[in-house]
Amino acid sequence: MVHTDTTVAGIRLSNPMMLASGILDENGYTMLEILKKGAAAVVTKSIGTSERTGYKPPVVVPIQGGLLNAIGLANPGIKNFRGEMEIALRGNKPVVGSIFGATADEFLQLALDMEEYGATAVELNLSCPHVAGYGTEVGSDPQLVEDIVTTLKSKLKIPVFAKLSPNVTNIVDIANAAHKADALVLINTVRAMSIDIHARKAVLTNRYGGLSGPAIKNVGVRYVYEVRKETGKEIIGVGGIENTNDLVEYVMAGASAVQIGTALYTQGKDIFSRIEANLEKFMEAEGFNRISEMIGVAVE
Amino acid sequence: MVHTDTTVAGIRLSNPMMLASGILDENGYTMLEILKKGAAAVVTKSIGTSERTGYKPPVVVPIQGGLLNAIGLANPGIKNFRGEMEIALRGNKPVVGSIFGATADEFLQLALDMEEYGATAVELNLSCPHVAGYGTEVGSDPQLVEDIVTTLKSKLKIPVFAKLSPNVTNIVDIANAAHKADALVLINTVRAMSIDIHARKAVLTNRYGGLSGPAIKNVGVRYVYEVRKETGKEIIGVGGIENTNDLVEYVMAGASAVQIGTALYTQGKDIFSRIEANLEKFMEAEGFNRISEMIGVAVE
Amino acid sequence: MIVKIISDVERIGRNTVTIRFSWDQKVEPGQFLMVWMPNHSEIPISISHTGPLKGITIRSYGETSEAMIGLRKGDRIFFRGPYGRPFDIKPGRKLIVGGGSGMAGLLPLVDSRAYGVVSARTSSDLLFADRFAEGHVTMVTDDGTAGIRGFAIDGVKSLQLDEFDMMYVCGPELMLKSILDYVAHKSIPAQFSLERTMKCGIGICDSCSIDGRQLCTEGPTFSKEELMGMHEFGTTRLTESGKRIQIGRH
Amino acid sequence: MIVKIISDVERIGRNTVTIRFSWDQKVEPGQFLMVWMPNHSEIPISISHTGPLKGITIRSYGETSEAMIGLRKGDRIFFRGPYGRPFDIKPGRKLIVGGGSGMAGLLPLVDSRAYGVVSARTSSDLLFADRFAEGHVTMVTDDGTAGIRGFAIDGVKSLQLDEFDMMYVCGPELMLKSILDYVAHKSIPAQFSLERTMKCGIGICDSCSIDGRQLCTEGPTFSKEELMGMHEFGTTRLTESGKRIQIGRH
Ligand SMILES: Cc1cc2nc3c(=O)[nH]c(=O)nc-3n(C[C@H](O)[C@H](O)[C@H](O)COP(=O)(O)OP(=O)(O)OC[C@H]3O[C@@H](n4cnc5c(N)ncnc54)[C@H](O)[C@@H]3O)c2cc1C
Ligand SMILES: Cc1cc2nc3c(=O)[nH]c(=O)nc-3n(C[C@H](O)[C@H](O)[C@H](O)COP(=O)(O)OP(=O)(O)OC[C@H]3O[C@@H](n4cnc5c(N)ncnc54)[C@H](O)[C@@H]3O)c2cc1C
Ligand SMILES: Cc1cc2nc3c(=O)[nH]c(=O)nc-3n(C[C@H](O)[C@H](O)[C@H](O)COP(=O)(O)O)c2cc1C
Ligand SMILES: Cc1cc2nc3c(=O)[nH]c(=O)nc-3n(C[C@H](O)[C@H](O)[C@H](O)COP(=O)(O)O)c2cc1C
Ligand code: FES
Ligand code: FES
Repeated sequence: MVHTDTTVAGIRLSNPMMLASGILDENGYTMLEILKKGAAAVVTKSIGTSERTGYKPPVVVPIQGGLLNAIGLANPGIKNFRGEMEIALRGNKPVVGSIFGATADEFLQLALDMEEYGATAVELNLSCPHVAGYGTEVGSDPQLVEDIVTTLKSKLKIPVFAKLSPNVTNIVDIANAAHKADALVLINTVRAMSIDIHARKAVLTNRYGGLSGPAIKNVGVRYVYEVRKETGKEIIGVGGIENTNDLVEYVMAGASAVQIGTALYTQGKDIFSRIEANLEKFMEAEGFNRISEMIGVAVE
Repeated sequence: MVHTDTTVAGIRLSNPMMLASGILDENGYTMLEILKKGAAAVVTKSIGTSERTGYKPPVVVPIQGGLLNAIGLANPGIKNFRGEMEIALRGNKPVVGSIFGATADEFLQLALDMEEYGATAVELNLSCPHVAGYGTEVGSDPQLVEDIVTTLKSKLKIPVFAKLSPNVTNIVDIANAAHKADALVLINTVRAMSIDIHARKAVLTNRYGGLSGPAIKNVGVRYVYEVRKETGKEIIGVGGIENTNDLVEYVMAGASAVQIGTALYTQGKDIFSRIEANLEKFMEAEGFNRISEMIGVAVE
Repeated sequence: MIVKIISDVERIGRNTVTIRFSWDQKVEPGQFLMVWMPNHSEIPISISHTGPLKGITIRSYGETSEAMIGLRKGDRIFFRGPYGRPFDIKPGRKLIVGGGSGMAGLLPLVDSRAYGVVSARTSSDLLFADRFAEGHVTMVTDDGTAGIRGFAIDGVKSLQLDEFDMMYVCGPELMLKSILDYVAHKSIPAQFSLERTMKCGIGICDSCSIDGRQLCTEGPTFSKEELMGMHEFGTTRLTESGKRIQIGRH
Repeated sequence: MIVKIISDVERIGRNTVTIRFSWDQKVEPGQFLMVWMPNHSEIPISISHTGPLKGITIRSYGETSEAMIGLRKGDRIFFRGPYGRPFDIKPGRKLIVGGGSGMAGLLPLVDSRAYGVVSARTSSDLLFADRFAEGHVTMVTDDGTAGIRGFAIDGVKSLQLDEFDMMYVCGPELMLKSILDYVAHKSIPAQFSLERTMKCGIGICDSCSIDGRQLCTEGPTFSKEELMGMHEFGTTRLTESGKRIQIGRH
């Protein structure tokens, strides 16, 4: 018998797929819908201490091989997010609260609020590639990463995921700095840009944005593999997954679970149930009974 | 009248397109053929001090959005390369000698040989993402980059191009370290990996490889833009260019010329003449008379 | 981005213009474009003319729409799309109810037998009332400067609904809500085109969502039955930041 | 990578096997696959059976081909392709000249009227000589253990070439060269399939090139006329490192 359920950082998941942060997860009702459609868990969009409208559109540009985005961490502020959490939690599945901040203290306050709202875990966005002072600027400083993770781990009851950026010279240094996290999430978007040659101008209002989708799949697989091999940590893989084979590739590279974002645009919300069905078939054909038997089998 | 010729680091090019290093440029006759087919210049594959067979195949894997490669710096050694240079130079167009080494001294010896063979310029491969001790390991160390470039600039008569890696946290630091170079070449491949889920194993013998092709185009555009904006240096853009619009996007981001690699596989060798014809049409329609009028127009 | 040269700009009302450009693309009534004004922003705009010579009709409300109505013949227009689920057009007699710039997206539905209820704050804001056949339109203004004084719903209430085979409605959400409440248990089938904050247009940013469905991909048109089950319809929506607010009149 | 289950492995000579697998893909005679043996290497192998039940015929020369001939029914085979320009098959009577494992890629061309010159170092290395109709084959061995003692060219010289409409040749490059030199100014048209170091199979690594053309994409088949203009043919080639060496007998 094939079992597609799995566990990551002690959290039971009915299948290895979560909704990635920032995609269809600012409205509680949408998260609820995604859970109904078959996601095992959702990660909320990244929430900060105060309300931000983000950048003016264009904030998303469809390009060959994926999407480019610079939303600019638009979010209602943690206090205004309680209601959405409540709605999402009606799905009776894990809801992971993604948060971003500039200091360990900010992260701690946000995490405590998320915990109080009922979040199953918090995910630290240490990697948003296009807002000054946040994300990568935090996430590429090993000392700061270590401070944040250590602070949170000492105060929180729920698991802590650290989401890392691919836009660094040495991911293993950062992964080691985050070693106290219950799981690492790899990868956030890859810094990129699109220029409209007729407008003679960058399309995104912020000019720089983050590349997601199939274009970065093999980049994500590489980070998962490398970090799994060098640190042995539990990993949640994300980046360009749009079918069962992509998911399996991440799992064999060392991911215990995965997140899916951009494929919601290209494949629709049925992606979760479709992949789950095909995953069962794949495991059956290949003689795997449990997800755990596949995790990291390609790592050598 | 539209003119598609241009100049980079003082080198006149009949159009803005060069063949990128590592693609169809280890055999002198092939380089000659590429020049005949319309490339304004060729860059040789990266040559080191001694003969290397590189990794065992698979060394190249076609994937969605491009290619993954880990050739492993296979090369005949600089002394054995003289003959190929002689053949390539019969094309009467610029031939840029790409070289890789571990120290400033190694780079210097290689560069002096290239200069003697008649190379129009040397391109320093500071960025190959998959051979220990070379490439990125050299190219992510600003001090070493500065040493190498300074040493070469003091001894060579021909221009020096520094080819940088996108696999770094802060490209501007590295670009500044290479500020004495006559031009910067951006970007080399993005570190990535492909796992065969049936073989349960990385496909490349080296496991890690470099991603090229359309998947990295917007990553390359971003690096060109950022480095142009922050340093003002002359740049040669490379990464995922496969049509006229891609070329123009790089030029508007700040590239004075471009290199094309992977598209030789997807578009064939006629790509150079095809792009040149379309480039003329584009410039005519958009009211540009010279390439120089387009360089960096999107940078703000 | 798609780029086209503007072939014509027609001023059709106070702060309102129709911009025409040829674009060889099949689009259906109810679909929209994400129109980019470089140096300003990118905003959703319905396609008001769906033939080979396409058209969009913009009323200036703020910075970007203001810049857009300043475009001239020969200028370029940048956009992506077409996006959204079109109206499901039912043969027969149409009742078309448009509030404010909401008429823009309904225009392609207007035919010789269609009947219109066209509403606006004031008479100079009434859009496309002249596109209906003689005697086939009821005008409604908040201030009574033309037609019935009141809201769109008052225009609807003045009609014999069983004369129509389908009702198509577009305008502010509270207007839609008042009409839905009125027709909910009547036999006339109805479709509504909604407007909410839109950032991506392709179903990923969640800014336009209503009850888990994205206006930009699963809408903006919804049937009466679909809307009837929605908690958020006419009650709350998210702002650009993602903050939940009560829906008020614009 | 494409993965298929091996349906049969047939031993067909000393260190030589044919591996069969079904693969629903149109392939043409002269094309090849890049076959991957995980933990070993990836090597180019001609398609010896081009019907729905595909086949490849491998002789063990080194590590990877050795591992490949150890594959069994039920094992998996990993490959990419098909690659390469196929033979341009001309109707009429074929003269097929194969040296060593070069016969593998020629096998799909063999029909009842075809005539073969099959050469090898020694009799136990002769491949597919039995596939030609009775009396339609000349065998040649370096050591004289079967047929004519000598090289493939000696077999060719023994024939009346104007009986044939097209000659198809595959084998070591020096053998090809000797045959080209012989037929260069004769009227018989001829095509040659070459073997050089191949790393990528898709025309980018330059390891297989000859006179600026890539064997893997523009070849491996070339016409007589194409080869006649080539400086590198039969003289020099690049090794795996890219070093230029003289072409010798394997
Ligand atoms: C699917 C869809 C289709 C649309 N089609 C059209 C169309 O065909 N023609 C058209 O003119 N507009 C249309 N709109 C509305 C249009 O997108 C907005 O008017 C526009 O985003 C305003 O941008 P701005 O930068 O000019 O104004 P902003 O600076 O964003 O807004 C200025 C002020 O106007 C208010 N406002 C914004 N939109 C409206 C509105 N629709 N009604 C009343 N007040 C408003 C804002 O709340 C704000 O107070 C459509 C919207 C959607 C979602
Ligand atoms: C287009 C093409 C089609 C091919 N088709 C076939 C085929 O259908 N069947 C087949 O068996 N082989 C075929 N080959 C040859 C095959 O690819 C090589 O035999 C193989 O690469 C050897 O790999 P290896 O790792 O086993 O041996 P290696 O370890 O690479 O080589 C071992 C030794 O054998 C020598 N050697 C390698 N190849 C040959 C050769 N072809 N003839 C004589 N000596 C050789 C090498 O120089 C070396 O000394 C083809 C080659 C090409 C380019
Ligand atoms: C529109 C958009 C918004 C995103 N917002 C966030 C965010 O708020 N926080 C975060 O950690 N990641 C964010 N991401 C990154 C995704 O969570 C994910 O890491 C990335 O898109 C790669 O996965 P994908 O290819 O499946 O989309 C966003 C991605 C997109 C496309
Ligand atoms: C097969 C292959 C081999 C390469 N070898 C080299 C090399 O030897 N030296 C180097 O500087 N870059 C090398 N590159 C990188 C290319 O020069 C180029 O920077 C990269 O492929 C991006 O451009 P593209 O997308 O047009 O291919 C290689 C790329 C490929 C695909
Ligand atoms: S506008 Fe982004 S989901 Fe609809
Ligand atoms: S094998 Fe690489 S070019 Fe032919």
